Amino acid sequence: MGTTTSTKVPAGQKPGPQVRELSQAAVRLAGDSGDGMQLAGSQFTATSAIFGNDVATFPDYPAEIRAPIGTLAGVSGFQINFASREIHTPGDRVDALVAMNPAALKANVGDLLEGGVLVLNSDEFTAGNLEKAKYDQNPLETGELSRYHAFKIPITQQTLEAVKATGLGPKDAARCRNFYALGVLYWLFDRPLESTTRWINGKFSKVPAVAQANRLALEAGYAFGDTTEMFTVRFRVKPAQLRPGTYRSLTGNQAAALGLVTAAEIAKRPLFYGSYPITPASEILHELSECKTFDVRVFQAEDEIAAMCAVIGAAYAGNVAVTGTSGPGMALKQEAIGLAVMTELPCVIINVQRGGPSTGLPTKTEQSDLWQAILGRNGECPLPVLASRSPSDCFWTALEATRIALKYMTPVVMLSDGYVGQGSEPWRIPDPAELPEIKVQFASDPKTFEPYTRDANGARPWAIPGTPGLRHRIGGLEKADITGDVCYVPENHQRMIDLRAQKVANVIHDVPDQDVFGDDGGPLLLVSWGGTFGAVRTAAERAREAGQTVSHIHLRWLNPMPRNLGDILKRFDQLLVCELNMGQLQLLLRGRYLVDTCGLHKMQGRPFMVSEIRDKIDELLGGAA
Amino acid sequence: MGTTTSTKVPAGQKPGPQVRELSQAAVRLAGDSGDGMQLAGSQFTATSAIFGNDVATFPDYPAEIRAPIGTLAGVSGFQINFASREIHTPGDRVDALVAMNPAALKANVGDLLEGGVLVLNSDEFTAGNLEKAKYDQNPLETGELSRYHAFKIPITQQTLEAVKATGLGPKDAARCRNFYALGVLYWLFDRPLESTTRWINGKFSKVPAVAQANRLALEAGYAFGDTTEMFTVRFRVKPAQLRPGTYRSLTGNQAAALGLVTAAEIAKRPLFYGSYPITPASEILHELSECKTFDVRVFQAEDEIAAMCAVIGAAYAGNVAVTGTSGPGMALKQEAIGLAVMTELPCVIINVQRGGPSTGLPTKTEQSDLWQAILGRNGECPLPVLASRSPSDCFWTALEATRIALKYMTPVVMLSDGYVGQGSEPWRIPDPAELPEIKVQFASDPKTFEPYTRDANGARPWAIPGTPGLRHRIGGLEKADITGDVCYVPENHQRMIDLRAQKVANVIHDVPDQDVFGDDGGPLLLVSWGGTFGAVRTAAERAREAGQTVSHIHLRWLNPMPRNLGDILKRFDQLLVCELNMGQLQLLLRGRYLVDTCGLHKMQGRPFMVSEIRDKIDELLGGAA
Amino acid sequence: MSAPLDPTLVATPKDFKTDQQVKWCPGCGDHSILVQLQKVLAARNINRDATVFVSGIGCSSRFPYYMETYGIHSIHGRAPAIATGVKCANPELDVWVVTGDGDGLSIGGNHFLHTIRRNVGLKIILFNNRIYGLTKGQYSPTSEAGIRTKSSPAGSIDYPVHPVAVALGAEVTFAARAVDTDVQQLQIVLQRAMDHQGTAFVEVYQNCQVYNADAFEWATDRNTRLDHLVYLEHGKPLIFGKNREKGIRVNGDNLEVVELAKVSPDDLLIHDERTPNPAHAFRLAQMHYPEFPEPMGVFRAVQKPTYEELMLGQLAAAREQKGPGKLDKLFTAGDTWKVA
Amino acid sequence: MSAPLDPTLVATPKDFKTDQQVKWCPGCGDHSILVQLQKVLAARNINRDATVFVSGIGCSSRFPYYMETYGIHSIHGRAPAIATGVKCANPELDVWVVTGDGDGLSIGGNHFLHTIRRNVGLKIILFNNRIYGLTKGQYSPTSEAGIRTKSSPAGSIDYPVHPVAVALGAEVTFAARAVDTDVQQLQIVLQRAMDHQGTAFVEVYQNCQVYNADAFEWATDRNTRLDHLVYLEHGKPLIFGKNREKGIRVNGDNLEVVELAKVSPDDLLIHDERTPNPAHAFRLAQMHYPEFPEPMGVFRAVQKPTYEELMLGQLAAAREQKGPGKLDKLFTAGDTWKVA
Ligand SMILES: Cc1ncc(C[n+]2csc(CCOP(=O)(O)OP(=O)(O)O)c2C)c(N)n1
Ligand SMILES: Cc1ncc(C[n+]2csc(CCOP(=O)(O)OP(=O)(O)O)c2C)c(N)n1
Ligand code: SF4
Ligand code: SF4
Ligand SMILES: [Mg+2]
Ligand SMILES: [Mg+2]
Repeated sequence: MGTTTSTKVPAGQKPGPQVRELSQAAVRLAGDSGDGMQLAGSQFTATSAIFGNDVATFPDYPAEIRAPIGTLAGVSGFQINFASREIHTPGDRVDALVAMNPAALKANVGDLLEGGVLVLNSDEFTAGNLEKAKYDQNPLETGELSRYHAFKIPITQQTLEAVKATGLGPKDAARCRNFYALGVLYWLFDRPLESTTRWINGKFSKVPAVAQANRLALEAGYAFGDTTEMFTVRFRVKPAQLRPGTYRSLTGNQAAALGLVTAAEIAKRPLFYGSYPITPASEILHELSECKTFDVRVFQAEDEIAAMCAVIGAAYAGNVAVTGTSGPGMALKQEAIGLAVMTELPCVIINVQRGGPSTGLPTKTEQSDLWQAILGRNGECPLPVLASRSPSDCFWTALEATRIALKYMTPVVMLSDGYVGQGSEPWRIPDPAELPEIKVQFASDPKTFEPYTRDANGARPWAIPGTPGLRHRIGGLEKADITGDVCYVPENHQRMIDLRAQKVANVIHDVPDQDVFGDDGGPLLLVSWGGTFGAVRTAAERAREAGQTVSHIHLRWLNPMPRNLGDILKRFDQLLVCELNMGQLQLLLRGRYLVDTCGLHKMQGRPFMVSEIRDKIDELLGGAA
Repeated sequence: MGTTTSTKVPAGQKPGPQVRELSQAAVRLAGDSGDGMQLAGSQFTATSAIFGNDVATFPDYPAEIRAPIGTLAGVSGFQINFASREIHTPGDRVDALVAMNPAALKANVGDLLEGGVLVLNSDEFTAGNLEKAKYDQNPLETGELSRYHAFKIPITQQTLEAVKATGLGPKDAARCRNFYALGVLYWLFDRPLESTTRWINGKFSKVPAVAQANRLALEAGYAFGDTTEMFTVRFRVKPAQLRPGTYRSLTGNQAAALGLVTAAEIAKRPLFYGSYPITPASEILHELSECKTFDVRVFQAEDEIAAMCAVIGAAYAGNVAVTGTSGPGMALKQEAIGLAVMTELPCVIINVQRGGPSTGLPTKTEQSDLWQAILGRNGECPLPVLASRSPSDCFWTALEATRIALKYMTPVVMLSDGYVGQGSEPWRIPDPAELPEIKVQFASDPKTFEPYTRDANGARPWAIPGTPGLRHRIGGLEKADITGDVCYVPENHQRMIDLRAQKVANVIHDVPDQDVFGDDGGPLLLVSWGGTFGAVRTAAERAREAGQTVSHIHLRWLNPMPRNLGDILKRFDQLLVCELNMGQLQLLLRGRYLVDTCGLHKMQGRPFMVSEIRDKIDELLGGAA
Repeated sequence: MSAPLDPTLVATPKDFKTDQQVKWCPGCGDHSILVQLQKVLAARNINRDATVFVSGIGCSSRFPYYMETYGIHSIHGRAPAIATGVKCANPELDVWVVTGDGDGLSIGGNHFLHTIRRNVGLKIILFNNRIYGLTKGQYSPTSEAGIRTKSSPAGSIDYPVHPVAVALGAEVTFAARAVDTDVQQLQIVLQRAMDHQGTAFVEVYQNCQVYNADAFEWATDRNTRLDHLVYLEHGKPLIFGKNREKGIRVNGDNLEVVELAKVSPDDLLIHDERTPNPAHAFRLAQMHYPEFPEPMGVFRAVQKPTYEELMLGQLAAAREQKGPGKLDKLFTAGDTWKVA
Repeated sequence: MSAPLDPTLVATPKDFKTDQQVKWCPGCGDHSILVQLQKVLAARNINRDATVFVSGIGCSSRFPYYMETYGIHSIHGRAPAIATGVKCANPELDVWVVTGDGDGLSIGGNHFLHTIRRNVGLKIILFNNRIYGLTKGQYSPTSEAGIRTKSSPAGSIDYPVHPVAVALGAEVTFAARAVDTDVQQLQIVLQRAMDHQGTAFVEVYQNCQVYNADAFEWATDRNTRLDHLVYLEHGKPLIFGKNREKGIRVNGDNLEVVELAKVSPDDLLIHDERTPNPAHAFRLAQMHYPEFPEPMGVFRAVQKPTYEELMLGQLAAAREQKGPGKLDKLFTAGDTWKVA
């Protein structure tokens, strides 16, 4: 239950529930896929965010569209971590769990902290549902939940009762039970109802009965907490000291889409997004398809290869050209990415990584495409690669990837992952002034134009069809330096290989020096990249709070790597590289900097828990300090 | 001119040309694409091989099917190195050059050793041809060839003259001029005419006039040497001490094809070869298409993806399943290779590497697909990778790749390259007794069968459709240990990732310990892999002959690497990794063994020259010893 | 067709069910296709051990998990290529491909085309729900123009392809169509596909209850479907309507719907599934609702040698002519020389 | 169609030649196609600066190097996809795709299909030499069955596809065919393709002198070609033969060759390139030598909105309705809250 900071019983009041103040709490809503848990979770998130907490979430739903009702395979969960301080993860284990049926209980109770609050929909603990959840005995009766504060509430019955007045049929009425459960949670964590009420009114404005029913359910749940004697404790998590500004909540994929639109707007060019649907990247496609008032040209291609190729064509013709995909699709794009490298056209390839190999665990997260991003093409085929570290960071990463692509005339790979792409967090809406400059300068002078000359960055000119007098032809065969003609001259090949490598190396001028969290040197440095930022940083913070001498660096740039990285690595006795793969960054760091490393790997389709990292820190530092 | 070992003037003979004995000589035939240089070169090779020399060759022809006649782009060359000792490369520079036209001269004369023999077809040094070759002045007249022993012979005229008796028209008659040139070379290097005469008779048995003309031209060329006073020196290269046996000459691609047929025969299973044509791998497809008396099922697929997928299907159904391609095709196959890894089906993927990135230099050689072979797929997707070191070694490598695939139930990548695949060398035809055992054991017992159990090697059972009672389903989603059912359980994913990795690591039991050429430790170790063996080994040999303390290891296995490799690397002060890329093996060695390395890289579409490696050795050892 | 293991045993549909929980949504048309195919295989007493189901990726592509045969749930779009490998490796096997409109016609369109033109002996069942189900509702290559989906909020700007027409463009030797809910006709079509030598292509109009529930209402609604569909019968005129009161007539180069009352039955288009020219079937494939009733049943069924037959035929012929291959002969082919 | 830069200047074919040496073999049909296209573009005074040629890989795909326009010599099979990107990024450009039978129909078959069905405004010229030229002579998807090549020494076991039929299967809005040596007809067809809005597909029978020199002798031999080809003219009956003495008649569901002397011209099949139903053109595409004369000219030419037009149309409509997009509005869409 986070750090319990204070306990106070308001003076001069009937001995109601105790209110415990927390700096941070994590709750999880779990139920059947059809139970509306994702929706309830989003509402809790929004309410907490508007309330002023820092929040981080983790939605986790089944691979099947509609897994059979009541089964373990069909359980859908949504976890929210909210705090009065800055947080980076949705939390390892939860302080409160809502389980809408036996399957949800079984699948999730292991993550509930001892002594945590467990809200159960007792109506659903029927013989049939228990069997589907593979319970031999009813856990409500065996005593196995005694470690928790378990509250058995007939949520379905109570909901039906509450919404009677609306005249809704029992099926529709029962659908409101997620709002009842949410109401209970709101009471427990002392959250205001306004935001959700407003949302309900807006969403169901055309079906007032449904709006009313959901409102009534929500209020009934809240009232249940208020009136029942069941609960002996309530929790309060104060607003956090966040950076002032206007916030909204968005997923990493939404943020990436916003970042792309923003980049194209700043560059004053149309955005071309060519993509083929694939979990967990499709949301970017969906988001951009909605942006029709901007000049956003969305091409749903026949496959990933076509998407990448169309991007090359669009880049040649002067658009800000981007494709998005996930692991298997990335593999398919590689040959065409090679063409983008050879033709030196600016484009961005987003890979929202998922569990592999092959189809793997398509709805789960992983960081196992680092090698294929940097090294996975035929020939010497270098390109810049960077990774986003959190949902809102996807906005900035997409913007930066685009800026670099345009500045250096190169394809750029942006790595995201299922956890970052589908997770959500508050995003501080940037001032226009904070946005970087992106200037596009097309070649225009026929007198001086040659397609493969280079500017100070090593970039060749961007000469788009339609420009008078700049007719030229590019392609995948090796090009002659300067003229770009097809060229088989041996020395030219070496030269062009070097020039292309140098250009990517030049991106170092746009890679900020690596900052170190903690001491500049010492016994142990944690190294991470991408979506594991939150867990690793939190582990580092906690370890330091606990007096351990641990530092942390988180890489945004994987290729090229920050200039000072080698020096930093060499200042530590031990390097712990934490990644959701079997050591991909590790190989690169060892190979580039000849530093010994050890790795913390996890291949479970799930992000790190802070505790896992802390355990490893303890191990390496010889027990807790 | 190799090492001139002796010079003798036969006693009591009219002062004819001096005969110089050499331990090794290199010649190059160069002409227009239509001049039949590849053919003449092959004949010289065969004759020298049958004569008993060790030989190595390097064909080099234009990317265009028919580049315009007489141009530089149209020059086709064939280089033969032959020796009375063991040799590993076609030679850096040549002792003799035949140039059939000005373009051939211009493109090749730079590689002729000073004082080397230059045979020129003076008939072709017309104004038009000089212009096409971009000669301002006629080099036969400027004196610029004075560094060589240049012999201007009107080869076209002489050929027409020689074949007059056959009644062939002038066009057909002139076609024989490659045999005239070959005759001159045969005289110069004292080669017997029998083998080529026999070949001509066989080849043109149905057109006796052509056969006669070619014979006459060959003999006329030889006689020209005998009778003219032009040549003052002749060369003799004695037979080498080769391992006893029956030999034939073959290219690396032919050898690979033979190796695959052999593997399938030994395994007593049909061979399925699915491929899409691509330079320089197509020859494997062509060769296997000819093997119709064996059970060799060749599928020319619509693309590389289909080829790889058909291979997966064929492997599932119990064939020895193989695909072959080159760089861009390899990139396309990666997603499907991931499926082969996940389904743990045995198959071999041959990548005959060529110049990249993208289409690159398609007819040229390179070693730049090592990364994509080992690391270029989505997810953690390990598989064994090995590389052939010479044309004839492709036979053994293909055999070994197949054996490992079947033993460990895994896809295996065999790396070859354009140089190895298209180059030829003598192949000692193996005794059947020398061939490895390959036993295929299909699962058959329904009582004990589970698709994802493992044997001592970590391999799962091969249960082919048609087997009574072993019905099971495989696929690209993560599988449950033992049962192979689809499984999203987090811990299972980690376990399967580990099991797959362990299986590939187990291949170490079939990887022989690395042998070191030279001393076991010391100031400098050369490290190479794949087709650069010959040049690097020759450089090491020469350096050692010259008293330098240099050792050499050549890696056949790139994944896993030999058990003792790390120890070996650590016993040397300096490691020079020689590869036709920008440091791909280097990164892996550094990353795995934390050893500092320096690299010798060459990206020119051409193999290393021995001298380039020796120069680097000198540099690292601080000058020649 | 492979023989059952023990011909005295008669299989039941249950024999073709696996122990895996079927995970499609309630109301999904995939359930029906699964059940009908299990019935058809059982009725024919097919040897489960010599049957392979290969699929790609999509909701429909989970099919192999539910068939008690051999099977591969492969990668997106590649099932026909994988199945080609299976069939070439062992032509004795019955090989079925199960694919979706996205899997088979979007990413997998090329393998579909080439498998068909080679006439590989596969049965390809395309579950056409006109949507990407598994990825949660983007438009597919068969989606109606203008459809609003997650990736086409303003309406799709792609024109749809018509799978049977595409297959005929590649000169498929067997093409048929059925609707998921019309179980009897579906069974007939699956049976016919099962019996065909060479590539048998079956398009099934399949309901995606979650993302495209209305797509085939016109073809499934009890009250109106008979006015919207025409059942093809070889050698018979094209007649349809609730009371079989309408027919299809050739008018010049075009087809038209006529009232039987007003024309002689001799004027109606006669279906000929066996005509070598695919143009007849192609014309039928151009009949689209609502202008025309859509043809159901077998569009085309012609014979020509299969790919695997020709492949193995060449090997047999070579062995016949030159004797079986021997390694030592292969090794010593061409010029050899001896070193002592 | 884009306007010439300076309308007072009249372009000549030379204006469309680059300084690159043309590297096709002597006798290769590619030369002729290049020259004819340069003539056609010059005659129409096309703006070279607003023209893009995109090709894949193959002998034919070297084409862009020889065209004094913008160009991309891309990767194998992907030209239509790349060209789609070019056209969507700037619909003002004239975008041509040059591809081979291997490039366009083997590895690239799927992009071909989807580009066509979307009706992207591209002109696709397929150089069909029925062989893989650049890789030195393997059979291609259009090679005759039984052809002996490097990869089919015992004869190819693949049945060929017919490109026009495949294109019609995907409902191409413009399809035409020409022979490389018939320069006049080739020019006409290229001109018509140039003028078409939407995907214009042209198949050119192209001689590969080195690896498949006999493939089209029947269509090019001066003495016999007129007996083997029939030139399509909109609204005209199909008449052919050296003396225009033969015609094509519809007989029931099939076509047949008839002697004009023996039938009335009214009985002949009338060509209608504009009929919306692709079945008419498809039937023509099934006329194969030697049973039939092969149709040359325009099989089909119909209008429907292009992909890029619909794409930009939706953007314009949205902007019309809601005003142009503003970043700050986009940023603050949905629930926001303030932290002070
Ligand atoms: C290479 C690759 N690209 C994309 C995907 C994502 N994907 C999975 S299924 C699917 C489409 C499913 O549609 P369809 O084939 O019509 O099957 P349905 O689910 O409708 O039955 C897509 C795009 C993938 N798995 N692999
Ligand atoms: C991915 C990939 N696969 C294969 C090749 C090799 N390749 C180059 S051109 C070609 C086929 C050429 O045939 P076609 O398209 O008919 O063109 P043509 O040379 O006959 O004009 C092939 C297979 C390649 N370059 N890239
Ligand atoms: S999403 Fe559609 S196609 Fe997929 S299982 Fe559900 S109803 Fe069937
Ligand atoms: S190989 Fe054939 S297609 Fe290629 S350039 Fe030569 S003649 Fe033309
Ligand atoms: Mg579908
Ligand atoms: Mg071709």
